[in-house]
Amino acid sequence: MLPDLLIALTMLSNFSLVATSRVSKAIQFAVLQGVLLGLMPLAMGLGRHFHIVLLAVAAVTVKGWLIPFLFRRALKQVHIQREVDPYIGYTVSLMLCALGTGLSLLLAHNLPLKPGTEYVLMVPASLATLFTGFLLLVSRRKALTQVVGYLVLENGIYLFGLLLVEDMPALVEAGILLDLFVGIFVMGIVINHIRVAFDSTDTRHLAELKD
Amino acid sequence: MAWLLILVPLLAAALAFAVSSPTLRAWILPAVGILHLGLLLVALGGWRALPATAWFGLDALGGWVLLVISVLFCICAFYAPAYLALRPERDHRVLSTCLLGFLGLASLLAQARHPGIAWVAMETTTLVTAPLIYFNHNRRSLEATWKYLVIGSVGIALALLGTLFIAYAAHMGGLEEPLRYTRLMENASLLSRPWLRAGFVLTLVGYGTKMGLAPLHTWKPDAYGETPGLVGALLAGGVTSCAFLALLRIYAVVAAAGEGAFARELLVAFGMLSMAWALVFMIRQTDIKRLLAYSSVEHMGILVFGIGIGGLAAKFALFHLAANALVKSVLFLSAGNIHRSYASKQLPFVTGALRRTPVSGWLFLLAFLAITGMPPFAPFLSEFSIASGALGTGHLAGGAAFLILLGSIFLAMSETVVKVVFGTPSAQRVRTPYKDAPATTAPLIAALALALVLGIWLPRPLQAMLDHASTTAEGLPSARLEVRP
Amino acid sequence: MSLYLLALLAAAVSGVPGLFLRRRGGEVATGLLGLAALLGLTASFRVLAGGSGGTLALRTAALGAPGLLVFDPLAAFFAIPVLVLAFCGSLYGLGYWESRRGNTPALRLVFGWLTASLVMLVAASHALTFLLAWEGMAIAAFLLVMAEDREAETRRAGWIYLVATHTGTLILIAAFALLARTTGQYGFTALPAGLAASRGGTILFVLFLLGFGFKAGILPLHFWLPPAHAAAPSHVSALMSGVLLKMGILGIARLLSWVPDPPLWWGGTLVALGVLSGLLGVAFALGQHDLKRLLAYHSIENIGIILLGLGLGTLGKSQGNPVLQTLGYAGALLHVVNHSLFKGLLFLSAGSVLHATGTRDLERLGGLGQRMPWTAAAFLAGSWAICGLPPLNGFVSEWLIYVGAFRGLGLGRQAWPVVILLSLALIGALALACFAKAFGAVFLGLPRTEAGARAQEAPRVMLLPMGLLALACLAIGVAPLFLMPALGRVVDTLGPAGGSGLPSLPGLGAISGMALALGLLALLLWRWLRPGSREDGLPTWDCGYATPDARMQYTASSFADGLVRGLRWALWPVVHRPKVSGWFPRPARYEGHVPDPVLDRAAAPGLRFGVRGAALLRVAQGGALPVYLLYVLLTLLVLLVWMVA
Amino acid sequence: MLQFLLHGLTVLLLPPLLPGLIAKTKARMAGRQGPPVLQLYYDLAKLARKRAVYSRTTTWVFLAGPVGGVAAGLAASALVPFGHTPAPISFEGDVILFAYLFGLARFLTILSALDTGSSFEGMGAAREATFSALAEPALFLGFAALAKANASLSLGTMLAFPGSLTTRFTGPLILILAGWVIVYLAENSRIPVDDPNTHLELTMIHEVMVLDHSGRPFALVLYGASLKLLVLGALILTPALPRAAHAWQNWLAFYAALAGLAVGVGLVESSMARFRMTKVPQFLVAGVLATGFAFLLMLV
Repeated sequence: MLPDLLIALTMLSNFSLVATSRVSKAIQFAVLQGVLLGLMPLAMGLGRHFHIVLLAVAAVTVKGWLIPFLFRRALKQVHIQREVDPYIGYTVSLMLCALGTGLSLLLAHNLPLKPGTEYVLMVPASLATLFTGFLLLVSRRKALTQVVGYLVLENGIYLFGLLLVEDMPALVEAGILLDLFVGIFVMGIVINHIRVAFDSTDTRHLAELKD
Repeated sequence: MAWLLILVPLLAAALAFAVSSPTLRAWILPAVGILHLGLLLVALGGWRALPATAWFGLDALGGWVLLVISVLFCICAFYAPAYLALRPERDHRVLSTCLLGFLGLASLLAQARHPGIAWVAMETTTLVTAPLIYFNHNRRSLEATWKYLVIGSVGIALALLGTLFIAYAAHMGGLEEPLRYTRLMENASLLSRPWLRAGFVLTLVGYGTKMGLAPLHTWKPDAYGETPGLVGALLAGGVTSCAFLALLRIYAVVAAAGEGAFARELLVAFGMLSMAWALVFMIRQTDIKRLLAYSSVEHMGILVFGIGIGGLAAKFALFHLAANALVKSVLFLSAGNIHRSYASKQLPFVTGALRRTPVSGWLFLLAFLAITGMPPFAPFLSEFSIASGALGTGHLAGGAAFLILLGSIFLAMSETVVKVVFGTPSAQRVRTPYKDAPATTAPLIAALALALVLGIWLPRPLQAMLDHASTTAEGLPSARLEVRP
Repeated sequence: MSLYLLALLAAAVSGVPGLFLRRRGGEVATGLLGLAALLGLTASFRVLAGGSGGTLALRTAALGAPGLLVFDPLAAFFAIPVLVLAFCGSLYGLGYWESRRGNTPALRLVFGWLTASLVMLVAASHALTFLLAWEGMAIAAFLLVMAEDREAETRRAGWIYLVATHTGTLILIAAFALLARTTGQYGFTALPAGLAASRGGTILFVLFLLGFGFKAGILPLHFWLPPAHAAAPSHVSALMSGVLLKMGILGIARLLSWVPDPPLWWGGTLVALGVLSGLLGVAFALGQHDLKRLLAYHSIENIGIILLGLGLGTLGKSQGNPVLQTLGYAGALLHVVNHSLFKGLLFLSAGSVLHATGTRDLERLGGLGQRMPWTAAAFLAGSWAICGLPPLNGFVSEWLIYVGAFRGLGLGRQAWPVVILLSLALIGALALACFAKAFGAVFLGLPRTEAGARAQEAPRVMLLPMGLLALACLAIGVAPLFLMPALGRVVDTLGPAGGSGLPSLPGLGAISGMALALGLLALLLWRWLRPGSREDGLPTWDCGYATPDARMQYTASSFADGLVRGLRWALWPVVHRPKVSGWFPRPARYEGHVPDPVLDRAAAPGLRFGVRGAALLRVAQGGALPVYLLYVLLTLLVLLVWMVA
Repeated sequence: MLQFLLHGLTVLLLPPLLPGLIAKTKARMAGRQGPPVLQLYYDLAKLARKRAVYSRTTTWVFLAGPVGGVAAGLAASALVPFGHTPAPISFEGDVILFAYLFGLARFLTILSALDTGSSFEGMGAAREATFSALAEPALFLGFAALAKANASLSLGTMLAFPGSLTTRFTGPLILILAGWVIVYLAENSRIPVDDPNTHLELTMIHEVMVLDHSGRPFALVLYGASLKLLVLGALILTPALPRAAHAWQNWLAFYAALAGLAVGVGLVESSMARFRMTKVPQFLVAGVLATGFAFLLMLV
């Protein structure tokens, strides 16, 4: 019961993510989502596995504490509040997000789960989150928001990973943690470079190279 | 042995980071390159049956790809000291470290017997290559790096999801960890088809992004265009090969599971699309490095096309991996030299290269002719065999389209190349002190010579290896027993 | 075989010493090519005399099968013009190119490579060796065309040539792949009976015809040829026009030799293409005023004649008529050699003209006959032969085709013999007009420019090869009978026929007799004229108008004007005709060009269109990262949906 | 043997008579006395004694014209049968040699005209080249038709009259002869294609090409022209002549026919005027059509 609730909240946070115009809000939602998903394994009653608890803790700390910290710093340095004129407007984004959710339901319908799994919402939710992340990446101009998008995309994968985490922990955990690391640190570094080079993180400056 | 192949470069990377003297650091690269190649040859020499439970080890396919990468690395490494000496203004501590790191991770990828490990290696490869693109530390290179990183990470994330899907397919089939390739191949028939297909689609998109298949290639022209030719060569020949290998591993499983037809359709489609897309951007392309980037897209297309056709074409697609890597390195490095000499990589400033930098000019021209399929260079052999493989197996339309695309691409590419190479250097362009020196041309000549030799004569062991590799890549039953160092 | 291989080697390395020698590199290269010619010709004559050629198996990496070089009569026959022209060209080059310095050693090296790959190509009998030699030849020729790459015109010509030849090669790759699919091997071997008539056979024929057609310059695949021949150094043009094009013919001949039962329409197609290339080739030649372009169009015309012969032979073959087969193939093959001889001669002498006056424009030449008598004689001999006038070699080969066509008339209601007859007759008449124009405009009358008036006769080293070629033309023309046994053997390689019956053609002996009689009569009349005491130094009687000057002479354009106008429905000449009005009209210029129908009216516009289209699609790489990510997303969605559906 | 000797003598001595006959006929038609029939013999004799004058622009090519013209004409004359007396030399495919020998003569004449550098002669040469290009197909179509008619490629048998007038060959034969007469007039540059004794160079074709020749070369030119009248005349007469029993009858028939031809040409010349230059091609095309139609009749 609890997992489904968390999943529902995740979906909700997806919508609020694409709907918000404030970068800081977006970050908060991402963090919220991260924490929710971090608690997911415990909610799934996997608490008995120590390594899974570790994973959960790591996820919560990284997504709930480290990432917000980094983002706050970046925000202060580039002092931007809101995402002005995104490539795709908020209403349209919402519709697209809904569309993506519907699509992920369709897809999940074609991907039969192992008989006996009770988390039927897991796959559609993860796909929906994935698409949401993609949507953010595609529709926003600010490098920061794009990283948020990447983070959400990551959450989607993490969510799917939870399906497998009990049976093949090594694969899932290694993958997910490493991916987190890349997403955050490297991009953080580059964003820093960008800020220094362009003293702004608006990706409009990053469109010189073309044919 | 397996560990040595991985650790030697990594330790060397650490060493390179520690060493303070630039010249000394520059010479670590060739030393390690030779060492690595030697180790690899030794490893390939022995015939030990690889235990099914091994986490690491070279099979024919991995061995072949790693051999290509190692040779390519040697070429670039021997070119590096002279080049880096030409760029005293740039500190190359990070560059050397990352180059060596890449070699180590490539060895890891090539030897990984588990999709997860392969994925991890691929991911880290992305990480270490990003600073290479940023070598020039200017806005343009920063932009290129950013695009490379974001697109690459997204792709790699998709690849992760795909890998997880495959794992879930195995999970549904009742297979449990550890899901080594050997295991997956042997029990391929148990895997759940829907998840397998979905997993393949995701990995195709993911690793395809790293390979640079159109339309996932968009980072390529920027990245290759803004890095030194040295890095460009390594990216075009090395990183793409890694991604290709990772993709092939998954493809082998899919094919073994009996979903080959589905996968091959996708591969052929991607191949065609990549060639066509590359063609569009090669027409009247004024930037030689971007031209080469698109040519790389084209050749990635040729690779997957060949695999998609299968049989003879698949075998020679793997051969083309080597041919392309060698000739591309010549193209990138000679383009780099020309860039050095003209302080530009753009038409109409770069003309008459044969007169200003004769050796590099000739190398550029010959390599261009080679890459577009002039016998007796290796690419001719592979392109001819892929075409005849396609036509011979009844893919008349596919083969015809393949040849037509090759022809049009030649038309587009040759126009720029002829302008660059022939004629007289434009007068108003400032003349840089750069002159062709043995140090900056010998490695290229060696590479081209190697491509020539491969086109005429393929040593027996290599042929055998290629046969095993192609059967492995196609997930054929014979291959599953043939896992060997 | 060993002789042949030695020749190959000698040719391949001929340019190498020149890279290291400071002086005399050219002489060494020529010497080596001479040696190659000596060895190769010995080998060829041995084979043509009935000896066995022998084969060589090279191991090629690919496709298991060994690549083969088979030195059969056909190879031996085609090797002759290759070696002769290569030697003559290189000898000529000593005087022609050395003087210009620049990239001479490289040029020599590539010239040697070209010769070597040609020598290899004639004997190649495996798809890979064939393509290897084929591309080697193509690229070497490209580099040679690019010899004067400082001129933009040359670069354009070279690029067009490169693209054309590569297209042809790709088509050939497809053809060979399909061939291997049907025969199961990449070595050249006879096709199973009945295949030719099948759909697969049709595809093969079309592909091979396209692939070889690009090289041979069959209309409408000829478009690369005029610019390339005009741009290349003359001794290279000689080799290209004389031999390179013939390799396309060699390919077609090989194809015909594999096919036991060509369908009737194959021959018909060949004849049709022959008529097209022959008539349009000479028609476009009439419209040119660049000497070398004119010669290039005549190469197209002669390829047409050769195709007429091949078509005739093939029609004979498919109708089981050995006489037609023999006559047609014999005529075609002999014309291959003849054309390479006299066209080589023409290009060399044209080169001397260019060398002496620095222009190829017929309107600015003239009166060179007095300054350069030997060159004039050489060019005259070449024109004489190319118009197929007795007693030179051009007549013999055309005569064989004529006789074949006349014989064909006996075959009941078939239109093609008379088509061949008519087009040969027309081609002959037009070629005559065209070369009267060319020779007259260049060598006769008064010089039209200062440079022309100061022209010097070419040095001996350039005259010698011309002399050799002219003698060869005369020899074949006067004594064709001696060739026939050899020719018969070559013809038999294109399929069993009465090739051995060739020598028994009564006409050949009579032709020699008539040739001698003609020469004798001419000599007598000449002797009769000479002693008649003559008075020199007077101006030409110009109907009362005193002192004609050079600018009043009938120009090449005006000479050809009547015919060009008559053919404007085919040539579409572009004429700039100024309006002359008023009592004192201001000076006006009249100009007329005949642009190439394919290159200037089809290929170039098509290319421009493609470029514009590509420019529109460029927006796809617009630089915005989100858009790029959108591609990834869309790809993913499309694939997933496709997978589900 | 005797036949061949006679053949040779005819070729050497008879030709100059033909222009004389033509001129005489024209004069008579115009009600004039006209020059003696043997006038051309006198002219040749005189020219052979006269000094030749050469323009300073000319080279040896200038002489190649007359020499080549006569040499080729004589060589060709050995291939053509006179009526039903066979030609001295006859072999399969001699038609082609025959045609190309005249081509050679034309080529050299044109060159020698261009050699003078005079614009008039160039003009004449251009016209010659253009018109003959149109005459050639007519000639060859005729050959093709005849070759098809009696399955032979040698003039001797090809031109032999195919027997009675009632055969299916008669129609084609008439067409061929019609076409060839046009060719004959064009090749010999007679009215209506060209006017040999006009005085306006702008309208000439053949005459203007030899303006600059004098002395012996000119003698050769004149002789060559008359030789052409004879040889081509023999070509178009032979198919029209019935076969007689005895050789001498054949000879007589041939000579008579030849005289008739000359008179006929004279009549044509005095009965009509020269065409405009622009109309000449159409006239020649008519010849091509006639022979082409003849060939088609042969096919069906």
